[in-house]
Amino acid sequence: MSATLATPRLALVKGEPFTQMPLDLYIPPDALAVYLSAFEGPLDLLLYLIRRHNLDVLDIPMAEITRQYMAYVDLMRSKQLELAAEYLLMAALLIEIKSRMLLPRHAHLDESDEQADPRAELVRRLLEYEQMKAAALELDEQPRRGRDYQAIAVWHEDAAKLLPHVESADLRIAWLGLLARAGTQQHHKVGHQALSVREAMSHLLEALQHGDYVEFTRLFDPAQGRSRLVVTFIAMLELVREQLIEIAQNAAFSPIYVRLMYVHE
Amino acid sequence: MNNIQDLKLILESVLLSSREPISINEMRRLFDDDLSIELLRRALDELCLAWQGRGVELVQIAEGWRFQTRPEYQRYLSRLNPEKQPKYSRAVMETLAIIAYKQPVTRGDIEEIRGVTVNSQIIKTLEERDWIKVVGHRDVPGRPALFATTASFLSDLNLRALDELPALLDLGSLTHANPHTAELNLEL
Amino acid sequence: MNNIQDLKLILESVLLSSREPISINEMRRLFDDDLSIELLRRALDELCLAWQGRGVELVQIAEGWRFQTRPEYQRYLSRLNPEKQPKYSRAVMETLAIIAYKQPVTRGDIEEIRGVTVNSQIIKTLEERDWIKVVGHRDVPGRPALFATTASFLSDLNLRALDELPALLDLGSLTHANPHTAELNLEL
Repeated sequence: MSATLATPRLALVKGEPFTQMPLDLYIPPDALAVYLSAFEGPLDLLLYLIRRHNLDVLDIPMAEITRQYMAYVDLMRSKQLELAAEYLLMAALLIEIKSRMLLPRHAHLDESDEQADPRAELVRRLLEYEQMKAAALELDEQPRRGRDYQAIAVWHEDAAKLLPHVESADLRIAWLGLLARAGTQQHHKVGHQALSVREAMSHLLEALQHGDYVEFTRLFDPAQGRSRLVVTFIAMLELVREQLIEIAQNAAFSPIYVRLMYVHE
Repeated sequence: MNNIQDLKLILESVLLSSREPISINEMRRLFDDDLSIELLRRALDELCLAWQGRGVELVQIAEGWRFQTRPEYQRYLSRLNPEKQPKYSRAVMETLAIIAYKQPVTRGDIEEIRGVTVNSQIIKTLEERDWIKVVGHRDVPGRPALFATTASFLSDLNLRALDELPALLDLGSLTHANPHTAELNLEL
Repeated sequence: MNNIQDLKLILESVLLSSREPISINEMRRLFDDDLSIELLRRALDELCLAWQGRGVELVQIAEGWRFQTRPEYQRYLSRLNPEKQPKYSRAVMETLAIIAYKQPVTRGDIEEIRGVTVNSQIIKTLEERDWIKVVGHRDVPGRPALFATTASFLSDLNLRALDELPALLDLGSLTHANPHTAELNLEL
């Protein structure tokens, strides 16, 4: 199916010749990014390969699994996907285990038998991870307040009197939550400067609340300093752009007047 | 929903789980079938009756129906560990944050940023707290109200001016630079 | 308070009015008389029975007793308040599972098991939900924080104690093919 994956020379697996790459290893390139992000890391990817191919986790065919694992890693690299360092670390570990398995075993090593299989530690980690992965699925299915049920709280007088406390840091958190959910769809570029413009816009709208024309110069308070004046002016331009206010001047050099747009239609 | 018994069970659960009153119209929207107002009223009347003599009662107030604790039971409540400080829901906090940072904004602006409709209750909560107010109307069809924060919002949050709010400059760039944003999306 | 009927009315009202669970000890403090725990338990048991078959149930969880809606009624509640509940990513849920089952653990422990770095955002998400907290520091260089789950984690998951968590899969059974993990979860 995939020329990049199928190598002419295939491995012996447990003495059986391995003649064909598993078909499901081929991933349409477009789907790759989505597919790979479905893995929670190298352990997850390894587990997937082992379970998908029904391999014996206690007797992992290192050559085969290493080759398949490397195929994924190479794919990730060729697609220039950001490859977490952990994936490369795991690749190195797999290769190391594979080469240690090729070394002849010395008879005197047999006394420390559990050390004898270079795969033991990897197997332990895989199983531990798999156990936690299954536990996470179970936890997710547990009834959860807010998602599956609600706590009851009927109205009472005290509840009405108790007002939630809010600090400015809470607003920051709320905003961060919004940003995170908005993801890449929207850009919220709000900085200090923009903020004071927004504030000045609110002030201007308030000053114009009664609906009458207000003289342009009366909307500026020189006592507030130059930067404030600039901000107020920018705010005024912004309000004009948003068609919230209108500015009028009867003749050149005559006074300029500002009023709310909507009051007079 | 043919059975008034089921209807009562549903209404009771919904009403018990909300501190805010629920209007008949909101109740009707709970069901796929088009329930008659008469049927709903009958179910509510029966519920009222069923709750008589209890410490909690179902009452109708201007904004709708709600369960509330009878005043005689209030004294037990006050003995409860000073009730843990209530919190605003995420919806309220996000709406407040949008109004604070992007003012003046319309409800539509808020909905666009949050991606969900803004419940009237949320606006009302913030208005009643005197933290937001209408400062004008945008000159577009429907002339939607423009919301801004109030002076008492600033003083309650111990701020002298809006620009003392936590700066968003660096936070805003999250959407571009951080490759984990897509991931973040799922984690929150 | 001689009458168990009155006692039940009071407990019901107080429990219905409080969003937070109430412990037996807190309940005892509601009354001037020194009520026996047995009497309280009997009243609570009878209340539980009385609420059977309704959309709301009285349950005992880690932090005490609380009324809550039955999951079957959630679809009506979500229509009333269409706020989307956060769906936690696999990364968040795996981190939570490791903290829940192996607590107390450091971030390093979690990374060791998952084989990837743990994003700070994940920890923050769980802390903000009040599901995990720092319970100490391991006495090794850097004194890393030790995380454990909170009582409100148990309560939110409708559990009384940690030993009510779903049992872990036996490692022995994992050495055989496991349909659970063979499936690639592609929900993104």
